Amino acid sequence: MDKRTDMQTAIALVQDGDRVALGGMTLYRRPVAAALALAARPKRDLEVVTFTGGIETDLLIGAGCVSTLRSCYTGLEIVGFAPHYTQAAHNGSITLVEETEYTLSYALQAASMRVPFLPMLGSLARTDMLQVRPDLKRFKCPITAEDLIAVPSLALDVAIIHVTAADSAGNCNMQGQLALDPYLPTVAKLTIVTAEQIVDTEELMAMRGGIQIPGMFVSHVVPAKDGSLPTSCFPTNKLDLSGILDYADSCKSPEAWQQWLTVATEAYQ
Amino acid sequence: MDKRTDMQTAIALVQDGDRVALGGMTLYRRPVAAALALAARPKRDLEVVTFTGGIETDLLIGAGCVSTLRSCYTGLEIVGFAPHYTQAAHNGSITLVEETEYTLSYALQAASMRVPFLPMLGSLARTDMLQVRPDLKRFKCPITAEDLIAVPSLALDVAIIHVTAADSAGNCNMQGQLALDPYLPTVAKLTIVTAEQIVDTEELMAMRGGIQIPGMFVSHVVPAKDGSLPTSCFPTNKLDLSGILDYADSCKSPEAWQQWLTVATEAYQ
Amino acid sequence: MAWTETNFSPRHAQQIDQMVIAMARLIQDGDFLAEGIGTFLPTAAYMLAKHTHAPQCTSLCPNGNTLMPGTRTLTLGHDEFATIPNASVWLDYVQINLMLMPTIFLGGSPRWTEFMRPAQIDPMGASNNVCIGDYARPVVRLPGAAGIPDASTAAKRFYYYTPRHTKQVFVEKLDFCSGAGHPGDKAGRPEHVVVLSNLCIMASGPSGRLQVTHMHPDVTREEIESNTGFALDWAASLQTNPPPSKDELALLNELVDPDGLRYLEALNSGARRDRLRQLLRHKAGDTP
Amino acid sequence: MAWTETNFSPRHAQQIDQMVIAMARLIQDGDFLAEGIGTFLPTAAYMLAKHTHAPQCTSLCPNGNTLMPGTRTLTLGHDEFATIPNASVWLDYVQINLMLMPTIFLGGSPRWTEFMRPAQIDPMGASNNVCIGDYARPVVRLPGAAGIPDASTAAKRFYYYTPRHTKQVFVEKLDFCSGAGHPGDKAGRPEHVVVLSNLCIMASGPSGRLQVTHMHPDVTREEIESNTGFALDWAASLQTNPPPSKDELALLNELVDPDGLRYLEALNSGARRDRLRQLLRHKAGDTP
Repeated sequence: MDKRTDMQTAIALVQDGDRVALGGMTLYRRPVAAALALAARPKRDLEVVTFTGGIETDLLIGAGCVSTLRSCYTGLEIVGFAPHYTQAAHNGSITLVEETEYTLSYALQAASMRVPFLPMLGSLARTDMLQVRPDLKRFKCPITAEDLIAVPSLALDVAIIHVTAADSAGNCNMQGQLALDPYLPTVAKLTIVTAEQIVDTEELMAMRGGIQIPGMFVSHVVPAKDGSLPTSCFPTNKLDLSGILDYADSCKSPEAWQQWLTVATEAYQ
Repeated sequence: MDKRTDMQTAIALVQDGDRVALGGMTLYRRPVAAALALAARPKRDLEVVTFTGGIETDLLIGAGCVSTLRSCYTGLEIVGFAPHYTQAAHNGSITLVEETEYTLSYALQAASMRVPFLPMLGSLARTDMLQVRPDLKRFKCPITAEDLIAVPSLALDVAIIHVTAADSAGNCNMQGQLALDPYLPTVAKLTIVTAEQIVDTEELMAMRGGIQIPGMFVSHVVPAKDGSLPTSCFPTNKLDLSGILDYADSCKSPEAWQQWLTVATEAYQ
Repeated sequence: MAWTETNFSPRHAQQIDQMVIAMARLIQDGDFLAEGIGTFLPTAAYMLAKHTHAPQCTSLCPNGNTLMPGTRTLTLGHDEFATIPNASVWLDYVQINLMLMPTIFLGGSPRWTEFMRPAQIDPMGASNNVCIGDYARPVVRLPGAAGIPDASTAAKRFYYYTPRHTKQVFVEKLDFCSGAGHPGDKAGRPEHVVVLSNLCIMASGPSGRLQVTHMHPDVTREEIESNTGFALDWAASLQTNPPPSKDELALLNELVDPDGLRYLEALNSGARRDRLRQLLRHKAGDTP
Repeated sequence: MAWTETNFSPRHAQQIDQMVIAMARLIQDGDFLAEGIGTFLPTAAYMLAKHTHAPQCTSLCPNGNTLMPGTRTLTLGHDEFATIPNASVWLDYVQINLMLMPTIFLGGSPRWTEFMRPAQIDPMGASNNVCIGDYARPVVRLPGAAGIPDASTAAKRFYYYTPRHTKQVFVEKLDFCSGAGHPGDKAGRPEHVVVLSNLCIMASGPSGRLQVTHMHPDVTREEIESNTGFALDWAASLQTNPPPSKDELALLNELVDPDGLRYLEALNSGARRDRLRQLLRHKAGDTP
């Protein structure tokens, strides 16, 4: 089955209010073109789930698409704070769900297993995390009676992942940083893959790492060369750190930000 | 660090009474040479853990090494029942811990996560499994209040895995059926790898599938060419079904069985 | 190397072919096809379906533990040499049991299709692969239920098969329940469990009890009843299975299973070992 | 492209080198070295240690998420082009967080070594990377604690670093605790938490409170005290850190970090962006 479509058609399937996971990590293999397409419509009231947020998450916040953000880190690495995220948190204009590496990994694994929660060791209570995450519920282990924490399952409406290559059936190759990406399609109702290149299945299987996401879990495949820029997509594109700096600079004034958004959106069309 | 040693030295580290996991699946990539070495000492009172047991498990039962067996299937595929297993169960001379694919996978994953249990959906109670597994404890979900089953964590004393290739640091390549093998070294105090061939790290990384077990979790590497025969080791050895038939035939009389054991043990020395 | 040289009757062989064809016809294009261990019948059916109406199906092969598009010819335990080099994905059993199975069974897409072979089946379609006799001291200890306890309690639709329809298989009461049956008339739906035997096809009826929905050609109601250990219901719309077409038989005999390995499953243990020896000698180049 | 062209003082640069050397000396051969994101200081220390006394260490690189033997030269965000092709294993974060981290942290082997950078540290060595001010309406929202809540509550030994030792970092009371400190005098052990700054090294003392164990050369007690927001304890065996050797500096400047990227971490945000622009222009072939 040929799952190829264009960016507009695929992104139109995302609903306002959806819980949307964005693949990749900080400045690596991020679905930037897809995020710009979400911003252009614009989609509203999204709950963004990202292991670590980078420019793709920050631009969605800047474009007013995000009501809730789940991540354990959102920033631009050595370039500094993610400007819109930082500002929105300060203003109280978005809800932040404070995750840790474990809590988000457990929540997605629970969803993948179709169990309502996974138990975590109770030692996280030595931090303030539980005070801002009342949904992380303390309970007694039914076997050992020790104090544990129940991390609730987190299912997704949409997963959007930029991959190194895909075939028309949705099989995907990703190289390097896999983040939580192999698990997202197993817990999402809709999985949109944007692909640096579309290749034959045999070519895909011969690539280093082979197929990491089976096509049966992918709903739509969007050809999107350079679709992660300015973030990297190994081995095709290196991280464009100047581009990240330009982004950060643009966030200093509303005019510069609107201009950045317009130019970036047009560049992808 | 060079972790290479010979079979006798490695197997001598296994203690009577240990909980020992055997890698591979039914008739594929089984540590037959290592099992024969365990039988030859002989080790006693072992608790054998195997996703599905084949000839390696059956011969250990026949040699009187096993007091408890955990698996969800033990047999010789199309060749038929595993003779010693079937007989020992009939006699009541070994304890069987009835596993399912899920319960054993959950138990090892829990051990790997260092949590005391993982929750499973309560629907398994529609079978008789819980009647013979009182350690699978029913409890209420602390979040949804639904009926769940707590599968206790299962840590190992020893993991023994036959691999396609290893380097001297213990990094391992396995091809094809991985069974539960990548998880065993993470939950075992001692991991013994028997390897079809020992190669350089770079050669290992270039093999299809690359490194599936990082050397840091492996205690000992034993060179063991043909160490899985008569079971297969892709791509080096095909399953020798005649060998499995010979094994099954040998179990029909105590004399034939002792002869099979003697001949097989000598063949590996 | 003809099967006529064994004590296996041509009629039984025909019934096995009928079973394979019936299984294949239950497969829809795009299904996720789970193979068992040494289960030649369903694997033959999967390959036949892929050759005919269901080319887009993906197979999960325990021989190599891989996801496989495409087809292959059945072998005597060497399938991994066909599956591993051509697999799209390699998997381990934590990935399968904690991700793939729940996602497909409970997530609902694609459709999971698997044919499991139990030692006993009861009127509600529950099954036993654990023991005959008392669990603690069994008369016969069976190999074990593997994934049947997990799959049968998660599936919305569940297929069993047995190549020998006897009173020993179809029993009023299981010695041990290791596979859940129809959950009862309110919770379950019709055709929740489907059982294919060498005589007929049965499926959960409105009450949850198995009823015969299809008979194979040349089989009588009396033959089915006298080989079933419980009182059978009969579907109002009882049909006769159409026999294999010439093309289907040609594909089966030429591309999928030229060695007739599917018949091995229908032999008792001694006859099966003899036949295996024969086949192995034949492969090794001796005369059969 | 000399750092003297920035407003970064040569003394601070020397202190950063001292920090890298001190980190490297804390590494034992065979350690499992976890790299952070954009954390040039510890990565430089790991590479230096691998070049010198600890060649058998394995690195976990988030730039590519790989297990890496061997060394590499630091880059401005292109490390994945060095790590991915040379990695021994590719990992995803479920494998890391549900298998690798618990196995190493709680399973106990090999030794996990990681240097984390917090925004605030309290006297017990607890840390904050979540917010300055009230959590609900923070004065400054920080990027987040990533894996520090998980690792700090599992580790038997935990390293922090800060390249700018100030009263804003070392505070009596955290605005939010996202990293656990010493669990108290009974539960914890000495040196449970170790903090490296540009002025000194501190470690959990007998009471659990941080005490200064090592001062960097040319730093005074008064300077440390006046830049720390809580009352400091001083170890009875207070030592001065030996300065980097000529060989260590040569390795650092020639093989590990010829571009001086480690100094970026010590700059404030504006100066860091300016310096990044400078470095990128330089790399692109312009004059600096």
